[in-house]
Amino acid sequence: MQDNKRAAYALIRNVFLVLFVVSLAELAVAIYLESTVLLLLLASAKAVLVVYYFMHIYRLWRQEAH
Amino acid sequence: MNNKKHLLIVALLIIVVMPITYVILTAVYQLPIAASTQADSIDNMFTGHFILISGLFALVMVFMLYSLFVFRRRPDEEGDGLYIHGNTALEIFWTAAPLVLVVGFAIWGSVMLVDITEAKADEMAIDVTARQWSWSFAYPEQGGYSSIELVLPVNRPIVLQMRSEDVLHDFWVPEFRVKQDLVPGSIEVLRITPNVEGEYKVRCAEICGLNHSGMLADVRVVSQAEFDAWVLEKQSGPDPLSMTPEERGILWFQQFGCGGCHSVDGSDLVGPTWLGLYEREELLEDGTTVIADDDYIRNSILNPASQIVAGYANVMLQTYGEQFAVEEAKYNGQIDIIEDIIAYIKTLEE
Amino acid sequence: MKAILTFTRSRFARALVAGALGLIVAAILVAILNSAHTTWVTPGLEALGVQLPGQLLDLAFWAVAILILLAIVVTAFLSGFGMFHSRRMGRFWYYAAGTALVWGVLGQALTVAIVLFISYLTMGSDFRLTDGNVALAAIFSVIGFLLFSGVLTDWIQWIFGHKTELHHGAPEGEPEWMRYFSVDVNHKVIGIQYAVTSVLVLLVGGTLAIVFRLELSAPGMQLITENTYNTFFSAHGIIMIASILLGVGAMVNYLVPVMIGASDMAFPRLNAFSFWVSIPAALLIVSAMFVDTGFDTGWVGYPPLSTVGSLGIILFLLGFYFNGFASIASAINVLVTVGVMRAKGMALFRMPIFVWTAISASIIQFTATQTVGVALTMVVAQRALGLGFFDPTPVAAGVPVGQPLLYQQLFWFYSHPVVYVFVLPGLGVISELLPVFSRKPLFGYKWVALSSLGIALVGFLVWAHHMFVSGMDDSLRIPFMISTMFVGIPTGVKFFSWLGTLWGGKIIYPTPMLFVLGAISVFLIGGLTGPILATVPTDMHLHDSYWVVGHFHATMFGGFIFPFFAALYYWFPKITGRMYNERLGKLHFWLMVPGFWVMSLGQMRIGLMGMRRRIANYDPALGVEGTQILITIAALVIAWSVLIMLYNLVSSARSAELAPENPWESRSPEWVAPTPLPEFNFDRPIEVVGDPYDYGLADSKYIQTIPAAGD
Amino acid sequence: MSAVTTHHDDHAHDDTHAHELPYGQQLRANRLGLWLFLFSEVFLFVGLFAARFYLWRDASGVVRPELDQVAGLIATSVLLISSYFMVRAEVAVQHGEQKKMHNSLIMTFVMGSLFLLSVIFIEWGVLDLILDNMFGVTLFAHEAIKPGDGAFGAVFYGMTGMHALHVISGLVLILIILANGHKGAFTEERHWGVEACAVYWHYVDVVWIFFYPALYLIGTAVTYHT
Repeated sequence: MQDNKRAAYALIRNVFLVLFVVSLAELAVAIYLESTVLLLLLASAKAVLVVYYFMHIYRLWRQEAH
Repeated sequence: MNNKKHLLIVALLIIVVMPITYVILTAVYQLPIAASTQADSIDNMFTGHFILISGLFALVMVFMLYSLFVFRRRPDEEGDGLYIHGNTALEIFWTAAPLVLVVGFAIWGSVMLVDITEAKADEMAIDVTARQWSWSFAYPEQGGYSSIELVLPVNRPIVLQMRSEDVLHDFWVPEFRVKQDLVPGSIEVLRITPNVEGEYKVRCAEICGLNHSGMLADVRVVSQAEFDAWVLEKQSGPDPLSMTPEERGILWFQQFGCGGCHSVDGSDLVGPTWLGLYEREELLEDGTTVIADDDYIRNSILNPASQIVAGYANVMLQTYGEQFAVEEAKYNGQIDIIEDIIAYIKTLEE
Repeated sequence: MKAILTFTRSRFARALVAGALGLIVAAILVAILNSAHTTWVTPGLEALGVQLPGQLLDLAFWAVAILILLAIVVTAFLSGFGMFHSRRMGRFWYYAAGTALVWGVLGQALTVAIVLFISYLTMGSDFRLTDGNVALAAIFSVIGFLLFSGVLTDWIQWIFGHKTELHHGAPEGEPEWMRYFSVDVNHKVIGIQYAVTSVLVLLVGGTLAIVFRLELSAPGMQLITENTYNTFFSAHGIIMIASILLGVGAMVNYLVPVMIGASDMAFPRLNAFSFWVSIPAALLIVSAMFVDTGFDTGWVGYPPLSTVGSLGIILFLLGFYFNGFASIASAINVLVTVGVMRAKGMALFRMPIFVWTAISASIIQFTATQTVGVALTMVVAQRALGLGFFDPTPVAAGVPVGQPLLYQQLFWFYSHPVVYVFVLPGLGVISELLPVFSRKPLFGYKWVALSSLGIALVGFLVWAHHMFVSGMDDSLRIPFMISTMFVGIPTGVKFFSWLGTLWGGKIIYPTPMLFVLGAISVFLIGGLTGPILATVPTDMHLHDSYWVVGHFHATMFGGFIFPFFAALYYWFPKITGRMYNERLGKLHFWLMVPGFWVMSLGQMRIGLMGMRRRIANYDPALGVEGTQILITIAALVIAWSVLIMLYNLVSSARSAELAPENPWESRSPEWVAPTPLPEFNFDRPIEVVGDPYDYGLADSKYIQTIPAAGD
Repeated sequence: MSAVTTHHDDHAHDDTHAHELPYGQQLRANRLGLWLFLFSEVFLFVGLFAARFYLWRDASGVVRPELDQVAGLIATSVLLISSYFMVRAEVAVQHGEQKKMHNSLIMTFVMGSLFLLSVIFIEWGVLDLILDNMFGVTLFAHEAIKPGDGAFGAVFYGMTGMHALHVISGLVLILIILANGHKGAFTEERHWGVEACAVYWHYVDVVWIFFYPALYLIGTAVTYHT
């Protein structure tokens, strides 16, 4: 249980860090590459991370046994 | 009777009913005369569609009415109908057959669209301007003069370059079949090759406010010779600079479409009539009265919302000041359009 | 918060509301009297040679008027306390003062007054109605309605951490019928509320149509001014759309839960919200006709016309916008209900076919509605906040300008698919009723079910066919022409499946079946006149002409009005327990079908000849006068037939003979359940053990009750 | 005809057997409903997003106004951090750590408010306006866009405004959750309120994830002065 909890906190922290790094990367892409497609791809990647790890979309098709 | 016999009867009935439907349909659905080459090709397509409509209409209605009659429950009957759940082959067939039909029509439509909208070699450009609620037409290739009627030489490809001063309008001459919206802020293009001489009307087909239904303009398709004569007459007309202010007033009245809202014969349109306007006492919406002098008329043109005459809506375009400035610039400021208009109004005494 | 809630339920509050209601009624009465006084009484007396001093007459008039006003207000106020509860008039005031409708309207009026008063405080003597304060008043007025009507009460309680029970039955101490005037969570009550409101709104829209149809029976302006004409046709459009959405809501709400064997919708409170938010929205739309110079943009509200015109346009835009709330909330509710509340064994392909159309319509509603919301918001934002989304005037070098066509793209992304929201449930009713009256299984159930989804999905890809001549990018015309033509394929599947269902049946023809057949014939006209609009070259002639009006009315009547009427007749015995009058029903049908055919074909005919849509006055040179008169007569016949239906339904509901439990011998769950339906639809949970339309298969069953554990 | 055993006399409205759905079923319904609502809102934001690409273009292609990149990055980071605290609150309530949930929610609220302030004061130039009027100081490199600045102003205020409205409603939700959480309304097993609020908040973040590049990064920057 305790490990479980620690893992949960660690997971969200790591996801957050990745999101932060990607955001900075976006700025770099905008300045140096000026690629619309790449920027939209990066944004989509961020969105997928948030939707999966923060919003837990998988709960939609999981039966909760509360 | 078995199923096969029923189907045979239905098939025969459909074959009989289809042409009858077509005859009735074309009696109800009549197009105005076709007066452009575009109209000629589009009318072919209309015929194609009418055949499609009567065919499918007859098919479904005959099937339905036949079933309703033959498969009705008789008073002495009990129980339910045949236990048929469906037929996959049939379903696939009536999904695929219409597919072929609609794709066919779509291809036909695409080819024709390209054909009727493509630029022609010797086309003549005409500038069309629309505003609430009037049209004006300018002929850049004939010296740029403007006209409130659209005069076209027969059999000459025309390209209309159209712009709107205020809201959306739509250029439609039913006899030419084609239509096109005019969008403020951009130039819209419509191609027409008139091929039948005659008199028609441009009808604004996009709701554009109060007097939308009255937004018409005359169209005349004439022979090349008549057109040339008309052009010559227009071209040899006096230069605005050499006209009297009153004459110029009439010119501006037409060019800027004042007649879309103001009559000069005393009849009541969207705005007050100009007949006897000068020095008339006008009751305003706020209850005060004002004498229609030079200042009042000038202000009413430049700031139409500021002094509304009682009984009329606040609908006048706010941009006449800018439009006039553009026109006045052509004459290096030697002309004041509003003064000319006032001069014209002064002549309109009751 | 609690204190306020207790207050609103007190007799004193009721008396206040009754008094306010009395004031409104009295004011209307006095206004009518005053106009009679100035237009008839005084001139009448003068004509008779009676010379009364004008002042004396005025004084007498106002003395009487004030007395009437006071009497009504005082009676109403005292009735609120229950003082004249036994008298008929007293009962009227008493019960009216307790209804959510009256509370809501008062709340709406009060909020408008507050917003305008605040605006008056800030603007001082310069006070006038502006884009800004009208928009704010409209937005807050909807919130005012919702707060006062009590539809938000439970949710407000939740915010403060209180738990609330779902209340079933009439409000405490009120008779059973008061449920229908109150915020109620039962899907059947809400369904009936929707249905009645829909018919009432339909009458408003229809009346407008009759007025301008009469105007059009001759060229020139006879009855009304051009501005009134423009306002009327614009209002007719949006009011009919509101009515149809309410009608769809009625059918979906009443039928879907019971058809899938559920006890209610998944979110009963949200369901009530969906209905009640459409009332203030409808009121905004109606009031748009009277503010400033009404609204003359048509229901499409294209900028720039809608960004410069009368203030009424703002009310129309916001009324439209709030109707979207109802659409979205109710569509989500339907999808979730079907998603999680189906009875045991109710597999997707075993649901009654109507449910499939309800899902397809909901998929469109809960997504596309948002984009029209964006478009409407943008117009209001341009008017009230100066955001130039659609303003093509250049501002500075390098700065792109607004684009009027942006509105059309966003608008039609909703407004094209939404016509499938209107027609899909109607087509569902056709597919649902045909097997019952042909006594045969629905031909190709899966194909019919999937064709609904197909229509919904293809519907998302065709919006720009409304813009073929709008000046959009030329390269878009051909792809949209092709995609539009594809709509014909799933629609064709439906037609052929209906024919397959009829073939070999034992068909009977009570009124609902007649309306179903009428619907097929009318929808056939609507469908067949579509491809000609979808191919760009022919559309260049027909666009914005009366052909479109004819085509559209044929699809709406065939796809919604006829099936809706069929549904009203068909489920009438279920709802009321009584049978409608069959002879009047058939009379209705035989007036309406030819009436509609003449109207629709006539409209298409004059469209081909060059009659533009949305014009108050037309050119006699077009040669359409004779047809116009025919169309007007046909419209009057239709209107008359609808009144016959209303009389039939109302009088039958009051006093007709009791209907059998299952007069149509249907297999559908709602007919197998008792009449009237129990509060939670089924006394015991049901399970599905067969296919829905196995008419003609001996000893087959669709549903059965799950025995209780103790049995 | 199939028959259901019915009790024709027993339709009284006081029978209560189907009153409330079982918690598990209600939770599924709630989740599905919330996600459908969010999916519906996607069309609202896609509408605005599409409008941006429709309007922000000139002959050379996609353009954007020259904006202050520091301000954009700050706003983006602040919202991202708020999202982190929100998910932390949810993990906390799942593990019964009420205190931690409470604190995380407060942090989310603070970060969300900061984002809102940065939108109003920096992006919308209210701070500039105040500083300029009161002290004659200009802090930011680029003058803020004004609502009347053609398509730039319209789309910029339309997108940030609509997003800000959602942020505000998210903040109100957080306050409600905080108040009810304080009263002990949420347990390890039953905390739908927290979950709904969190999902909504992250959704608002996802919207910004797309709006940020659309407003600040994509296209050729146009410098202009009106």
